[in-house]
Amino acid sequence: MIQQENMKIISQQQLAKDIYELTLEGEMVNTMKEPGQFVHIRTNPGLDPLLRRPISIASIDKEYNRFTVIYRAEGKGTKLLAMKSADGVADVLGPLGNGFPLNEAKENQTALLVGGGIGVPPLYELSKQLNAQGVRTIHVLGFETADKVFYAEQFALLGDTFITTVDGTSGTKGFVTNVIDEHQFSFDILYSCGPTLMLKALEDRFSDRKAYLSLEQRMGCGIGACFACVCHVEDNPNGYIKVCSDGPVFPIGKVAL
Amino acid sequence: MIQQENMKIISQQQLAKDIYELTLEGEMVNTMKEPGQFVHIRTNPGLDPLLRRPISIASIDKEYNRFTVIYRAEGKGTKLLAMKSADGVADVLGPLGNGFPLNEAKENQTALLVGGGIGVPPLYELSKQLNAQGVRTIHVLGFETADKVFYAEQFALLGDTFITTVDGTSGTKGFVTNVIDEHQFSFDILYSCGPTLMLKALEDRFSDRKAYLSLEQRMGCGIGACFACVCHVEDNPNGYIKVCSDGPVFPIGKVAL
Amino acid sequence: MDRLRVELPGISLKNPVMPASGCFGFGKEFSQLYDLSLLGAIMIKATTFEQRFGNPTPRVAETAAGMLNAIGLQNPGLSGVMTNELPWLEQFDVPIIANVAGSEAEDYVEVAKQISTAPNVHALELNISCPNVKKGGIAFGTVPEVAYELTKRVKEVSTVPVYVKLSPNVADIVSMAQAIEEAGADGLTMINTLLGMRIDLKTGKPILANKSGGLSGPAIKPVAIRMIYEVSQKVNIPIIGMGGIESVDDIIEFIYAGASAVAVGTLNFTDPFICPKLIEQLPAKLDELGVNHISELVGRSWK
Amino acid sequence: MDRLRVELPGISLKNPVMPASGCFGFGKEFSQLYDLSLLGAIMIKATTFEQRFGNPTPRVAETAAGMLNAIGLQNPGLSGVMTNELPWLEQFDVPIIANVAGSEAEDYVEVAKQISTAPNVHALELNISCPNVKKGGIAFGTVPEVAYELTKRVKEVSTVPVYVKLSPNVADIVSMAQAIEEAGADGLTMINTLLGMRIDLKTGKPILANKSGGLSGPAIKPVAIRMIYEVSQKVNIPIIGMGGIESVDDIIEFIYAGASAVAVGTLNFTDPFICPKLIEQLPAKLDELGVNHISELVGRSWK
Ligand SMILES: Cc1cc2nc3c(=O)[nH]c(=O)nc-3n(C[C@H](O)[C@H](O)[C@H](O)COP(=O)(O)OP(=O)(O)OC[C@H]3O[C@@H](n4cnc5c(N)ncnc54)[C@H](O)[C@@H]3O)c2cc1C
Ligand SMILES: Cc1cc2nc3c(=O)[nH]c(=O)nc-3n(C[C@H](O)[C@H](O)[C@H](O)COP(=O)(O)OP(=O)(O)OC[C@H]3O[C@@H](n4cnc5c(N)ncnc54)[C@H](O)[C@@H]3O)c2cc1C
Ligand SMILES: Cc1cc2nc3c(=O)[nH]c(=O)nc-3n(C[C@H](O)[C@H](O)[C@H](O)COP(=O)(O)O)c2cc1C
Ligand SMILES: Cc1cc2nc3c(=O)[nH]c(=O)nc-3n(C[C@H](O)[C@H](O)[C@H](O)COP(=O)(O)O)c2cc1C
Ligand code: FES
Ligand code: FES
Repeated sequence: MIQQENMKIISQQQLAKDIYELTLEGEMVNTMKEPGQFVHIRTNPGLDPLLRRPISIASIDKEYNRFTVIYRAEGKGTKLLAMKSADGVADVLGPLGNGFPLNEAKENQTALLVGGGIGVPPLYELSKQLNAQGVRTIHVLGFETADKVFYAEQFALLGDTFITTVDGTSGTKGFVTNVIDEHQFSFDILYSCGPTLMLKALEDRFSDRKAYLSLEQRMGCGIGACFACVCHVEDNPNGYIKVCSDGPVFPIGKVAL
Repeated sequence: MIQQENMKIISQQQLAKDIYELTLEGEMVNTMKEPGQFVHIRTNPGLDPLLRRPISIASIDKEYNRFTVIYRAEGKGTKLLAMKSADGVADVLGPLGNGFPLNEAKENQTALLVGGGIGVPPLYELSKQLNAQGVRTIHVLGFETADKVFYAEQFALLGDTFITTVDGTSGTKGFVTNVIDEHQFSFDILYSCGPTLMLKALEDRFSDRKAYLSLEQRMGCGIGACFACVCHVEDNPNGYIKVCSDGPVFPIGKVAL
Repeated sequence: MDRLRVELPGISLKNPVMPASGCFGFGKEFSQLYDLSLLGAIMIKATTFEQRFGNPTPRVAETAAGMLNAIGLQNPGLSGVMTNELPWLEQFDVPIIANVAGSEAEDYVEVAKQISTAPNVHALELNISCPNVKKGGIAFGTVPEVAYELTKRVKEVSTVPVYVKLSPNVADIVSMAQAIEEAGADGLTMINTLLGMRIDLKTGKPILANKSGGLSGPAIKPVAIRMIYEVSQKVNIPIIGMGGIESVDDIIEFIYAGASAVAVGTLNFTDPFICPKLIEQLPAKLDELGVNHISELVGRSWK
Repeated sequence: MDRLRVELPGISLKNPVMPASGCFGFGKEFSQLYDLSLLGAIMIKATTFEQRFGNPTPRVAETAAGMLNAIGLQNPGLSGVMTNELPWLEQFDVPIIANVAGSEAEDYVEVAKQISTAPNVHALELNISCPNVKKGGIAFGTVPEVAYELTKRVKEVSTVPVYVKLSPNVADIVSMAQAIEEAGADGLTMINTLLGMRIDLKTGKPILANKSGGLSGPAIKPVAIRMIYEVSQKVNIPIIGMGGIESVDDIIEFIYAGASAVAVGTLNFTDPFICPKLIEQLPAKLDELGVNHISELVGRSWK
């Protein structure tokens, strides 16, 4: 059930350059399903900005009815969101979309989680849940530069974690694919979220593997009604999916990137 | 010198139904001249709402670099202003316009101050300054209803004060003119601020007296550049004044109401 | 509540509030949020003869108090709408207004003919004003003679009343409306989007893959009000007004301007519960304005 | 700073930022706030042959991310401007663009002829697009043939280059621009305001005494960008862009779209120091974008 809720802001803190972590509390948390779902946040009452912002759920705490998002404050909406302080409220629509299928990874198997920039957050809840069901996780996380890296320690607690930065200021210099090509990890399943170029690079390498990719598109409604976020599917000129309601997570090879 | 300043909010408090009193601190206070001047406040950063709101200066405290405005939170802008809390800042343009001429009232003379609704605030600083220079003040203040009355005690400390309400729930039932017609006050000079209908009623009675009226108009710039706030002058079809920069205070009979 | 009921050609509305075409799909998604029978009507997404994928993405961009869209009339085509969407909507007690689009006059005529026979389609909305389709499209909505011809041909085949949706991208909206009235239209819906563009600061190129798109939302409300004010005084057919509605005050403003009912588009994205919320708030607003029935307010700005 | 200098017909601009006509009076008020010599140019308020009082008040109304105005071309008339305003402006090192308006073609011609002789008037801006004057006015800006004729006649008498200001209230902005270019215009300025209206909820009547007015501000920016993008690809004369500019990013967006310089209108009311602020911020923006000179960015969205 999609709900709209004025959720209580429990905490807001800056994690890295332009990167914020926001924890919200409310009934909506009860209805959150797999990791990889997202919420659509109204960053300001009034008309400026007018549209909601889609942000992935980064971790869920069902016991306290809380969940956390991690976002980059870059444009108008996210900058306003970053100015909200604890004890305020945030207007949230969610949970939206379909996340990463957990049951595709079996106990004692290994999952490779590959994240890029603000695609990293949803992998955190995913990793927690995979580990909880006995799946080993390897994390390869790519960032622009050292002062934009976040959650490296948190991921390290859950499994082997490799950081890359474009400028080499932290971890391996280059892209996530540099680490992946170098280490030739053996894994049973791949989950990824990040910029389309990164997803493409993974598709080039792993199109024959069991893998799930989370996509991004500019959105209007976020619930499947406006057709803003469609993508063509591979091998069917008339087929299409909506990232917001059919996704954002799809099996590798399904969507034309 | 007109300045734009992000002024510190010292206090914000509700005085009556929808009526708020806001005290601001900053350098601009140094340049405030006569009572009756106004400031143009940006009630929200961003584009919603887009225009500033003109609000009269209600009292000035040069010692602490502070001044106070009293306003009705009714529309979008003033409602946002009412939500600001102490320790925040407000973007203020001012001081603007020309206020009530104080030196037209001589020591030991009597001034009749007539205010209607949100026209009352500028009369408070005026009354303080008149009393300071030895002028006796009589205040006739009109409101809609009892729970919208404000500053009755403050004015009473400065001189005889008569309250009217349209519905009779406080003071005399009716309009300021009811009190004025009944009491036939003797006075040397009249100052007034309030709705145009009230000013017209005063003009009908006192056009031959020494009197100054403060006018209202919808404004764009507030500084005389956009020609939003013009009024015709009496007896000259080509003449006009701008309320924002030539006024808002004018001698009675000058402007076609 | 009968004080909100509005009777228009073909459609008896419980209340004057409906979602605007293209902002509500075919209702499925919103039906998960609230009971669609609460709505005055539903304007479904544009239907074309063939199914269409629409334009490449990005298809939307935000603007000050508004947004641009260049969806490009994505829809499952006439047969898809007739077999899947409309029958599904029959479970709700709500009249459907079918938005009809095409590239050639023939497309409009064929879609109108068939879709008007669906049991829950109570009226058509001729979309002669979509700025996002390369062929045809815009000319239908900017040249009065072309609009006249098309309306006439559609009227001949439609079994339900025909409303024509006006484009605001014209110098003279009144002649357009009058030509359409003369052609026999039963009503007007206005306005569609203004043509606009945004450029991405990073790439230097238009944000929308289609380059330009339709501007909607509160930003365009003053244009809509002005056009409805002008047109309602010059035609005798009713107007369903739209363009940036976000509050009951906005609804009243449209009705004062001369609209008989209203549609909410973009704001469904900002607040997906907006339609039922506004419907709920309307009676109190009528009390505040001291009127018994909403229809008393129609055109009050010029009457 | 020469990286901001822009050379346009008749006007050599220190930087590409100027206040838009009608939002800056004749400069006196803003001269109390900052040194007018900082500006690239000044577009002064419309001048008509006779002095005009303009429309009754209220003349302005706020809208979502915008405002309506119906000032009605209040100005002291040609002789007032020539004797008082222009000589006073001579103390500043800033070229003046004189906005010329009228009800009849003769008015335009007469004003253009005389005002172009003032020493600090470096160019004219023909205001054929003011929506707030009953007579003439709007037709000049919506019918290409009429615009052509007027431009031609003004070009014949003007001793300085002539820019023509386009109205956005047309279906086809490109034909309008092309007709004006053909008539010999030296440049275009765009856009003027969109025609809009707001209704007062309390009275039920239009807020503006003039009923409708011109919509300006950030709300209309996407319309301006789209029109400049279209026109700049089809004409060979430069464009001064305007419509809702509020940031350096907006300036860059206009220049990417195809404008060579820009004007700021409504935002002068929200932030009276906006012009010098934007001018100050521009060089850092050029650094960020990795270009040396602002002109490198002109039309980048389609080049
Ligand atoms: C399913 C999904 C999940 C996401 N999860 C996260 C997350 O967990 N953390 C995070 O930081 N970001 C996430 N993003 C990206 C995030 O939505 C954008 O960064 C954000 O909307 C930009 O808003 P703004 O106010 O900063 O920018 P503005 O420039 O003000 O945005 C203007 C408009 O463009 C849209 N837009 C701009 N950039 C993007 C983008 N990259 N993707 C989609 N829309 C965009 C905005 O939503 C808005 O409508 C996610 C996007 C999607 C689609
Ligand atoms: C010189 C002057 C001094 C004033 N002093 C005070 C004061 O001390 N206290 C006070 O409460 N009010 C005062 N007002 C009136 C005050 O400016 C308006 O009540 C206020 O602008 C309304 O804004 P809003 O956000 O509530 O309404 P909205 O409806 O959101 O306003 C929309 C637009 O209309 C304008 N507007 C609406 N009503 C008025 C009005 N009555 N006068 C002028 N513009 C209006 C707004 O400024 C804005 O541009 C003064 C007005 C002027 C001209
Ligand atoms: C995403 C989107 C898609 C739209 N699709 C259609 C459409 O298919 N047919 C149509 O007639 N109008 C369409 N419109 C226009 C709306 O129905 C409406 O006329 C316009 O958006 C103005 O109303 P608003 O400001 O409330 O959105 C669309 C608008 C949006 C924002
Ligand atoms: C109050 C006001 C008065 C204006 N007067 C004129 C005018 O006299 N002549 C003219 O050509 N344009 C006039 N305009 C239009 C502006 O010059 C400009 O083209 C338009 O407002 C769009 O720019 P903006 O959104 O930055 O304001 C006026 C605009 C406003 C808001
Ligand atoms: S964002 Fe509206 S359909 Fe996906
Ligand atoms: S408000 Fe602009 S001239 Fe008075």
